[in-house]
Amino acid sequence: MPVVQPIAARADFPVGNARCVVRTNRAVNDRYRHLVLEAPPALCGATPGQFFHLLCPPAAGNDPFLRRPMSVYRIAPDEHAIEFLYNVVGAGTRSLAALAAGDTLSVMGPLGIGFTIGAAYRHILMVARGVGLATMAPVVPWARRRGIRVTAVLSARSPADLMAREFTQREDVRVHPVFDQDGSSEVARVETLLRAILAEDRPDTMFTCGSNRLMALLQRLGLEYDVPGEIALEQQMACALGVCLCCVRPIKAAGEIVHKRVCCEGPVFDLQQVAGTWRHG
Amino acid sequence: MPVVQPIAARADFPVGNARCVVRTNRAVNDRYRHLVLEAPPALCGATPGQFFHLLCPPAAGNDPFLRRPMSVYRIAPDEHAIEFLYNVVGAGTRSLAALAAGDTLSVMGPLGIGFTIGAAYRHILMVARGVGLATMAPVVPWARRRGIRVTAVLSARSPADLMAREFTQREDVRVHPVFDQDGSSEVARVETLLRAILAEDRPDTMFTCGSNRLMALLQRLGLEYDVPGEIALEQQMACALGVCLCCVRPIKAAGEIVHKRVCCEGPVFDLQQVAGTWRHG
Amino acid sequence: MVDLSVRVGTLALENPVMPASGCFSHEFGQVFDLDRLGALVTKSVTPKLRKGNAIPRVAEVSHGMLNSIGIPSKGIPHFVNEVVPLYASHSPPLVASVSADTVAEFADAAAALSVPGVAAIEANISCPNLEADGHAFAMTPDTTHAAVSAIRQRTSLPLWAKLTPNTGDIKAVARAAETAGADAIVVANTILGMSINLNTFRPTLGNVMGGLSGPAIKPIALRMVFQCAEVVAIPIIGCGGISTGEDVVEFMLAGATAVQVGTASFIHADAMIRILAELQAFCEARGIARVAELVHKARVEHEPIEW
Amino acid sequence: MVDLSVRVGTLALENPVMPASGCFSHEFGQVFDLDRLGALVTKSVTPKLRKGNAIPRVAEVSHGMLNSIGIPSKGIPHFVNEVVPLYASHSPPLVASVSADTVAEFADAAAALSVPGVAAIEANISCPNLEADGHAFAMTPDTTHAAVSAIRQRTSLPLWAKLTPNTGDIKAVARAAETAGADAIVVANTILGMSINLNTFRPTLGNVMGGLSGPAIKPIALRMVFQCAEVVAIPIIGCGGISTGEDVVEFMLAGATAVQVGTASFIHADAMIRILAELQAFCEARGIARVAELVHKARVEHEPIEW
Ligand SMILES: Cc1cc2nc3c(=O)[nH]c(=O)nc-3n(C[C@H](O)[C@H](O)[C@H](O)COP(=O)(O)OP(=O)(O)OC[C@H]3O[C@@H](n4cnc5c(N)ncnc54)[C@H](O)[C@@H]3O)c2cc1C
Ligand SMILES: Cc1cc2nc3c(=O)[nH]c(=O)nc-3n(C[C@H](O)[C@H](O)[C@H](O)COP(=O)(O)OP(=O)(O)OC[C@H]3O[C@@H](n4cnc5c(N)ncnc54)[C@H](O)[C@@H]3O)c2cc1C
Ligand SMILES: Cc1cc2nc3c(=O)[nH]c(=O)nc-3n(C[C@H](O)[C@H](O)[C@H](O)COP(=O)(O)O)c2cc1C
Ligand SMILES: Cc1cc2nc3c(=O)[nH]c(=O)nc-3n(C[C@H](O)[C@H](O)[C@H](O)COP(=O)(O)O)c2cc1C
Ligand code: FES
Ligand code: FES
Repeated sequence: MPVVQPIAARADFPVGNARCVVRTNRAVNDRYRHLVLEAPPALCGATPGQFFHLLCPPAAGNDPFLRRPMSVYRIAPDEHAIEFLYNVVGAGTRSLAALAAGDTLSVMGPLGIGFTIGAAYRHILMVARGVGLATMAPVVPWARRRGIRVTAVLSARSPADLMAREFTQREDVRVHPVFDQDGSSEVARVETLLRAILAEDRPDTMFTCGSNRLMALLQRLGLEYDVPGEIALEQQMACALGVCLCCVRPIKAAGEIVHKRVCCEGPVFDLQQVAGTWRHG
Repeated sequence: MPVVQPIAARADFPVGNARCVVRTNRAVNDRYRHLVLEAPPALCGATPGQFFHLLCPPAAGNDPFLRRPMSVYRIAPDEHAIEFLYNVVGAGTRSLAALAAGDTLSVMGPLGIGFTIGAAYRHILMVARGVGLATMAPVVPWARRRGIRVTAVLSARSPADLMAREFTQREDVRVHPVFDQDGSSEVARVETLLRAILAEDRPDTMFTCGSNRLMALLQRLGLEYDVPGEIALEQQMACALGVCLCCVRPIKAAGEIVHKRVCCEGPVFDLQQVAGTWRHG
Repeated sequence: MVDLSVRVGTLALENPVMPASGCFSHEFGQVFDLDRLGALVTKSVTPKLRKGNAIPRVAEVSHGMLNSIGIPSKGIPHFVNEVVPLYASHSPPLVASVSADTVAEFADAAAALSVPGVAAIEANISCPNLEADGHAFAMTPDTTHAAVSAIRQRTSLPLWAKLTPNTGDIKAVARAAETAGADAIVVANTILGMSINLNTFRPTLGNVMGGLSGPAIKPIALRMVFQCAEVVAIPIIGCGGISTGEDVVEFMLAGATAVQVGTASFIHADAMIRILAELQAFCEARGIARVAELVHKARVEHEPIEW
Repeated sequence: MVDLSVRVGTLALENPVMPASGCFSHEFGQVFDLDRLGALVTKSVTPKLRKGNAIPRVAEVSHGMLNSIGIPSKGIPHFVNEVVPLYASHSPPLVASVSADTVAEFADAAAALSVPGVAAIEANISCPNLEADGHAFAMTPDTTHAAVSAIRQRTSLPLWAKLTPNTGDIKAVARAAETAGADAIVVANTILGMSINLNTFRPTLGNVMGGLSGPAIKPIALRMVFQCAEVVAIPIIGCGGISTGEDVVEFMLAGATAVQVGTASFIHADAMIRILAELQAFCEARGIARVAELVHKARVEHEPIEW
């Protein structure tokens, strides 16, 4: 049985809430880990860009009080699985890192609004850096299954951090890696690269994640080349259901700047509507 | 290696403080469990009636904040072990119950003042009930090794709860079991039994533990037969070192009633000096 | 079967468990059946339009959280026209929480909120984030009396006054609320707290200070309920760190007629449903036929320790 | 090497970590080297002989504990003759904590405690257990001023005033202590709390209510230190829930010059030694040469969120 103690994975409550069993939890590199959970059908229907809210169990001196939002990294309903890719930085992710196969944790989701992948799209340009890669990765198979071309600019500190394989998941994707190490990830050089891509094979949309530098660049290029785009944002959360108003970010809407909730009005927003930059802590 | 991370098991600090590894942790019956820890020499020098202060690790929804005092049940320096017998009742003992071989926990001790076992003693009468049995059990091999006769009245709800084997630890002890089930544990009947023992083979001392009924009875008989006695008390503790003054009990001293600290002026007190009864919570 | 019903003044509740203001909205209907709650309490609304505080608005601490949401508000008409109807099809009474910057605004807002569909007004006279340094009406008996009596004159709905723990004299404040005409008091809101990020040396909250909630504050809230129950005759609604059915029993024994659950619902969205089940199980195991029997039944008569 | 020394008024401390009153006595010398602490602070002593409160005196709660010890005391002469000499061979300055029922008694007691071997007087004007319902001098600025200035007139030793968190206006109380002549304030004592045993329906403490301490109160104590640092110029000694070196850094950033550790020493008797090591490691990792540089360095300038 994949699931113990389903709490509210009932058809009349659209958000699933269940204890899931850890299938595997392996290091991808020095900092990132890949977690695979067995999940009931109610939790397997995520779309790319959606996330789950994980109750990280206390472990080894870490006793995270709040849940942690975590993007679905791989969607595998046929395997009764949901998968995550996470960066071990603080109490929550350290506690996740301590999970062993067979352990259980409480999972709520899928939550939020993911990326828009139009039926008529022919080409998607993705610009990812850091753990945002996990959020964007499920777009790849989703798009490829629909015959959409994917070009990805992956930015990382060094080749060891790139995780291109984790991003492409063996799909046919044109990957342009750029690195801090050799200076190729500098905004000016990424701009040159993006201009070349935009000129050569104009994408229907551009997807990116929460790096302020890359967001500003894409907003500018998007306007210039008239290409729409979407961005996945992060913000500290409590409820993840739209209740507590903790997770707001300033968003332009109808000429005004309003607070929108990342958990239920995002985490994916229109690229041009995101106002201001994000500072954490 | 028996010990990980010794904290302050140094000769110049008389109270040991170490992380100990669980060797075994087995159910004795429905409610009691037997825990064996590997311990460094600094922790192995307990005498009967002393106790250790255990930091019960969070487990399965139990997150005990304070340490729990636990009498040493078996003293086995040759085996580099300290052993406990505990009743699973609340957060602390439930968390202990979840320990598996190889797990570690932080242990401070040995602490407190144990039973007085005079060199000239020939016969000790012990009256135990419930988990107090764990506190008194190490007296048995200690006395037997010194050629002292031991007579024990063990009181329990039913034969299944008696733990006579746990008490005697295969030593040659005259055991009188009495039960609630058949009424033999009623004070009047225990009194008859004790009078018979006192008349037949007058003990040098009587040891008992925290049951108010038995204490009152033994105080009375002790005065009448002029037999001294000692009693192990329990009280909620924080520091267990004499610092916080949480664990006091009223004790008669020099005609006055004063508060004495169970952790360092006890837990074993003169039977006749214990004033008042104990109510818990 | 245990009778879980309780009565908060004239308001009959099917059970004593309801959400705390700011920790509930109709979105929870995605996870559990809202009709199983004793009442539905909405996020405080203010007459002024407000954007709320700077981000980050939440930080986690030992067994609790700090928040500085700051009552973003779309105003009273929006609440009456857009929010109240969301709960029209739900059976539990709807309690509208209101906050304001002045006594007059408080009274006006409460009057405007007294519409069909709203069963009671909860006056949040205690939010620690609104005014400089966390001052609020409920910090002194005088300002409490002023706010509550002004509201009292403008609504005939049951009026609950939500007190702040950030006061030196909760009993005097509770008495002031009762004297001013409150039908019940909610004890209590969050406790002003703070934490600092050791990477940035910045406060973790955009607003620097924020309200502490969750299990960490339970002993403090429980003590305040107990103290208030000694001095007021109106019902008390306990609030602060409640996350189990046993916690509800503890608050009821201390003097609460009903309870509100806040932070626990962020850890388990359906926490209130579990809490209700645990409360029922506790009563069943103890042979308690009516949960209302628990109210104010803590045994404080000292059994003298004989010595 | 990090310079851990700090200066609390005229008193130079080797490092900022010292025990909290009531959470320390020479018995800790069985577990660690007392000379490594910044100062030694003794359990409050009162001029009246006192037996202390009824048992049970301690109960555990979420990430904290409740205590109602109630300051048992063998009087000032016993303290001067029997307790002070216990620390004669120890290098850290000895801080004698004193409490009393009246202003006059406080002043007399402080005078009597000003003997060789005592380096500073800590006036515990905040203990919540002594008077009915937890009232204490430090709950209002007036009574704080009265107690501190009376003591000030009778001792030339450095005088620390220990404040209570059970007040609605910690800043006013802190200012009153400063105006009355305190050389430093200790922020803060325990917060009044309560819990009820669900088997017996009795309060878990013999005294019904008691003081909450431990990690649960850390965000509240930290906030109070931060607030006090905004309004007083005298040094602040932070206290409440400190259990790691990082906690010390947080309190220092908020405005504390030194800190006191209480409950953490009950969980690990040698907690203060570990905390010192962690504090040092933090400074080393950050290239902070003198721990005193951290004091009041929280970055609260708002970096405006651009929108
Ligand atoms: C929609 C969404 C999707 C996310 N997806 C991923 C993912 O796929 N992989 C991954 O590694 N991380 C992801 N994160 C960040 C993740 O939720 C954790 O917050 C982050 O991993 C650090 O948590 P921690 O407990 O280890 O750190 P801590 O320092 O203990 O975190 C302290 C607090 O700050 C919050 N916090 C810390 N960093 C962030 C952040 N970047 N965004 C929001 N809150 C934060 C935590 O949630 C927690 O409440 C996502 C965040 C959001 C909002
Ligand atoms: C000197 C001494 C020796 C002890 N030896 C043993 C032993 O050998 N075996 C054993 O099973 N138990 C023993 N106890 C009791 C033990 O310390 C635990 O308190 C008890 O097992 C219940 O703890 P809990 O966490 O499971 O229960 P909880 O209900 O979670 O305990 C709550 C709080 O009450 C305290 N408490 C509960 N019961 C007692 C008690 N009887 N005495 C003192 N404090 C209590 C706990 O320490 C804790 O702080 C001893 C107590 C003392 C003082
Ligand atoms: C995110 C959040 C938002 C809150 N908003 C409000 C509010 O708008 N009005 C109010 O009266 N209380 C508000 N509160 C306080 C809660 O209603 C409650 O009093 C407090 O959180 C203590 O209960 P708890 O420990 O169960 O959360 C809020 C609390 C939180 C955590
Ligand atoms: C058991 C105990 C006894 C205490 N006794 C005193 C005391 O006598 N005088 C005093 O000023 N504070 C006393 N306190 C309060 C502590 O000094 C400290 O202010 C409080 O516990 C908060 O710090 P902590 O969270 O580190 O424990 C006592 C605290 C505890 C837990
Ligand atoms: S996290 Fe609560 S509204 Fe988004
Ligand atoms: S437990 Fe602290 S003095 Fe005994």
